[in-house]
Amino acid sequence: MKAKITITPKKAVLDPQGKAVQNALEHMGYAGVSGVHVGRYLEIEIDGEREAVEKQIDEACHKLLSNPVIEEYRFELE
Amino acid sequence: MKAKITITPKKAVLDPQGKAVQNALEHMGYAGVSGVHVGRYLEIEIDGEREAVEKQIDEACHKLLSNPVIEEYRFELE
Amino acid sequence: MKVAVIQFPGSNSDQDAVNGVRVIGHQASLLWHKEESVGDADAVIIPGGFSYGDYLRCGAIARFSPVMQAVKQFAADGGLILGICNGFQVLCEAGLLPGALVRNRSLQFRSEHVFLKTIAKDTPFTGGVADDRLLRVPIAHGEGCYFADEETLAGIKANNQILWQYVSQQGEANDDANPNGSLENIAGICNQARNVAGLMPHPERACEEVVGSADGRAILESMAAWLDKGKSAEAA
Amino acid sequence: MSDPAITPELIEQHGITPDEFEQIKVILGREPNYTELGIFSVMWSEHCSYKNTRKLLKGFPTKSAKVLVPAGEENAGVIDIGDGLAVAFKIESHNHPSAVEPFQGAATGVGGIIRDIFTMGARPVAAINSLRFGSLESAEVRRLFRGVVAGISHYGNCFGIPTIAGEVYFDKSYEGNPLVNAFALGVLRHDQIARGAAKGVGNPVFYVGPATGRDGLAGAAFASQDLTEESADQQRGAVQVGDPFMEKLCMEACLELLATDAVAGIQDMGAAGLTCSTCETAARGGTGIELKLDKVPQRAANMTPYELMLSESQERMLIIVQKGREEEVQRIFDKWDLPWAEVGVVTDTGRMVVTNHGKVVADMPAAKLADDAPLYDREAKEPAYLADVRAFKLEQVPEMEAPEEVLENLLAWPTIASKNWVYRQYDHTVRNGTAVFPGSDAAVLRVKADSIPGGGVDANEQVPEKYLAMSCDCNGTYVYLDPYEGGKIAVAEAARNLACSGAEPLGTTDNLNFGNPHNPELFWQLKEAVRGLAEGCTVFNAPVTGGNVSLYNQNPNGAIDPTPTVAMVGLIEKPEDITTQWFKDEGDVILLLGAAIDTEDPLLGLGGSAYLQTAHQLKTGTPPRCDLSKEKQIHTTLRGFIQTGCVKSAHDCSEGGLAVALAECCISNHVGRETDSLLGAEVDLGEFGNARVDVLLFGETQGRIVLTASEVNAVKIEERAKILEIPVARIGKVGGNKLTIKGDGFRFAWETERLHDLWFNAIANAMK
Ligand SMILES: Nc1ncnc2c1ncn2[C@@H]1O[C@H](COP(=O)(O)OP(=O)(O)O)[C@@H](O)[C@H]1O
Ligand SMILES: [Mg+2]
Repeated sequence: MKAKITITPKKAVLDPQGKAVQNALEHMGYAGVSGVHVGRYLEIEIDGEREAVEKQIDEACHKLLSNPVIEEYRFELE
Repeated sequence: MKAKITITPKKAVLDPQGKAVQNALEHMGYAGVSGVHVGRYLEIEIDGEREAVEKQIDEACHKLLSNPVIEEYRFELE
Repeated sequence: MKVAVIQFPGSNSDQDAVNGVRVIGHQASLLWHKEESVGDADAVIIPGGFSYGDYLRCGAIARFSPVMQAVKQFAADGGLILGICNGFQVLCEAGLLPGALVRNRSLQFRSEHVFLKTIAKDTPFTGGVADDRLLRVPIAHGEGCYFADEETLAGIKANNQILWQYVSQQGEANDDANPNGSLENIAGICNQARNVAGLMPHPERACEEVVGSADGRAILESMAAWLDKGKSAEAA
Repeated sequence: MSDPAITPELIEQHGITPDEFEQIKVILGREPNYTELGIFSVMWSEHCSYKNTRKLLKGFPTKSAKVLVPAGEENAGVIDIGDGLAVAFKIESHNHPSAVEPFQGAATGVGGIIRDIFTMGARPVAAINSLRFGSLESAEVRRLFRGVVAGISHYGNCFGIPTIAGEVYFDKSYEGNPLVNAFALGVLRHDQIARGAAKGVGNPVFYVGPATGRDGLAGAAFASQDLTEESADQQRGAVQVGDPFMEKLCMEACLELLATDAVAGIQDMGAAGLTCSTCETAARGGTGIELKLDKVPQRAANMTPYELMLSESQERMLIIVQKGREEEVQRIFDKWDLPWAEVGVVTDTGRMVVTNHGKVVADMPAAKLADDAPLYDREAKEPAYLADVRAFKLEQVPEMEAPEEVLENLLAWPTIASKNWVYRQYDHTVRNGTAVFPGSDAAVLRVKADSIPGGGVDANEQVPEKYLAMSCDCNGTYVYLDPYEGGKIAVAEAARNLACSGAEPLGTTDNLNFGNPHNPELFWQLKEAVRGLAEGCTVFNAPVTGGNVSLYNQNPNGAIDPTPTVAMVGLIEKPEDITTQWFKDEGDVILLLGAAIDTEDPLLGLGGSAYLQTAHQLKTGTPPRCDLSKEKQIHTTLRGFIQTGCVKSAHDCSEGGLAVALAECCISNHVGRETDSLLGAEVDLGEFGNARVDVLLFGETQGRIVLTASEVNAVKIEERAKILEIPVARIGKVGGNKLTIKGDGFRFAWETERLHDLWFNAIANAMK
């Protein structure tokens, strides 16, 4: 099955990319943009039992795919 | 409202990052991983009419946020 | 001193570290990432570069290589470990140092010489740096912005773990002197036990006047001196 | 999937003329199939075959006592630097890919040239780059500029090669067709030179590196046609993506491998990937190769033979292994976790036979394919515009209104302004060998034990220290206004930059960036420029060791300014001879070496000058002339002064003339972040009488060098110069925080602080 993982910077962490995108958007004349956050997105093709996979992905997210010091993650399985 | 955008490398395009993550996962003993793709995820807080925003975000994705030459994007509004 | 310099796939300042140690008259050799022991090394340097391509996050994948398990043990046993640039990122990812290194505020890679002020002098890495002498050394990184949450940062300061700050030529830790947006202009820190340190700048690339500066020696020489003291203490 | 039928349309799409198709049928003794047609189309593209330029290139000097591997023989030339050491260097263009996708286009350009260097058995230790863009006022140009620089930065920094020099020009003619020329240099011992020949019938052929995808299909052919929306669109389908990490592993593994004698031949898969590498190695070896496509690692599902042969997936190498040594080779690849596969075998048939699952999909004579590409004498006709250029009388140029502003505007003109915004993004200290960083006339690199493959392991290994200087130069405006003189000047300036840093030229590599060769006027530019280049390289004893041709550089609005980029490498034997351009100490004497203005034609220096372009919006006039023998004498003399320890700083006059050169001497000493050490100067040009002030200050007369020395040494220099009958003038003293220039009836003063801000931040501000 396919795991779709999104990893976003914690609110406390300064997110220069988000700022840059926000400025660029305003520059291009997009009104009403109040906040932008830039993170990472991963798709992992993996097979196995749903529970097992769920456990594995969660562990992988915690250990490797995200850095708990600066990031949060969430994922869904399809 | 909030636009959630995921940008991923086109399938035809080499994704060295995905490959590297896949190897790492295998080395760490995660079995059954058959493919990994790494992309970017953006959250944009923006207000306005749904249609208008939809148009704006789509345009922004095309012009600024993604690189249409090597990436594809999709987004949803909440 | 005998230094083991870790060689990951993608390390590119590994040989520079070996040379730096040799220039100050000590021994150094490369240690392959698939090794499972640091051998008889007195100290370990985790060098600059792009370990495993720095894919995902800088240092994220290197942390899982076999040699890093040995390095963790070495650290637990009180061994001296210095992480330079990518090495600093690896140590943070591995949890051997607090905090994390994120994208430069400019969103651009920065390659230039900076001035470093040494803050904590009571460490194996800074003991030999003369009082208020600024070190002029190069940086070369895209993700060197030091971050830690408030609590962690408070702890780091309380324990006097900040080793180096980016400062102006006049010694002020101001915004202009900060090349990457690091909190408190932090260029390098150590752990609580003070045997593990990391910094983004490259002292090993500043060990000979012919390459523009020899200020980096002070850091490597501090390590050597500290180890010698330890040895003579044992002997006595 | 069945192959399309070979129709005239299909043949034309492949850029093959009816005549060439006839020739193909003769070579094959039959009609080519689809795959073979594709193979011919890339092998006979300009990029791979030089069919329009090879005859011209023959005019280049390619030999000297120091040349170990001459141009054309291998992937890059090799030059002796003494004590059994040598350097391999070359420049290559990635113009069209960078126009399509600036970041990846530039990145893969760097990757490609680095592969050429380690394929020779050398360890790549330095990179430089030569860039051209339209005006920074255009948002699209800024996007390209930002992307290209980021791409070079990404690839070079990650690979771990210091990028230590380069050049950037901004001119409308490059709008839509930027130039990205990447240069790499490697060091090796004479006995380490590797060859790209498929030797030894029965030897297995190995494929190393990532799997093959549909990337950059037929990129070589793409590079050999005008850049149009359609041609660009085709490419967008499958842009090549670089993986510097993979390349680093590939390089380390190949160098380790070459240290064993298990390798019979090695070749990178650059332009035209598998096709080019297999038939070139077979041609060089006078052998044949049998290639099994089903053994080739594949990234995409059901790729056709056509796609596999033409793919330009990056970071791949072809290695011919001594039979029986396979295991050794495999052990090294596995150590570096590199994908590899045994894909073929060397044969004695002289043919390149490609099979897929046992079925022959291509069978053609390798040598003919590689070497018998058609060669053309293109028609050359002097361009009409040159009449107007010559008709333009420099007397027409009105005198300056506000000279102070002229200098300020010149220093802030992106083409002249500091390029720190660019090179601060390039790691120029990695490998710890850079002695002079970007920002002086030439970069200087130290050769040491770890510069050599296998070196640096043993602490006691002794390698005599040497220093290499390098610079790349080309003023496209001069070449446009006078291709022959412009060509000579490009070489002269590169040599001058080396001389100013204390170096003696070793050799040259050039990148010929021109327009469509089927246009007689554009071909004339090419022909004349090459003539100038050739003369220059001969005079400075800097033979051409290789290079690259990039034609069809035009956008719908016409061709680019002809741009024959010249990269020159020189040697400095002693570290104490390394010289930089900025002023050193208060009180030093400032000397001008060379004639202040063109004695025969005092106004000549204004033609094509930056001054004319910025102050008068004119891009015309006969450019300065270049007297090569005088130039050479000046360079030799300057090196003499440097080697006798008389010179504290040396800087040549180029764009912007004497005033800009002097200003740069005052403001270009960058100590560190936000830290520059500025030194003013008091300059008196009184002795040049009543020459026109704009000519004196901003004219670009060639062969002039600003140097400084202590009072004592200044006298020595003056005496020696007189004996050698070289014009030398004492024009001032270093000191203060102002640059003041006075002369017969004029006196101007500028705060060095202000000049520095304008010059240092101009590009950063434009990119905000
Ligand atoms: N402008 C030039 N001047 C001199 N030699 C050149 C020039 N352009 C190409 N050559 C030589 O022709 C040969 C083929 O060039 P090229 O196809 O660029 O090599 P590669 O296949 O490694 O890219 C090389 O030896 C190259 O040095
Ligand atoms: Mg110059």
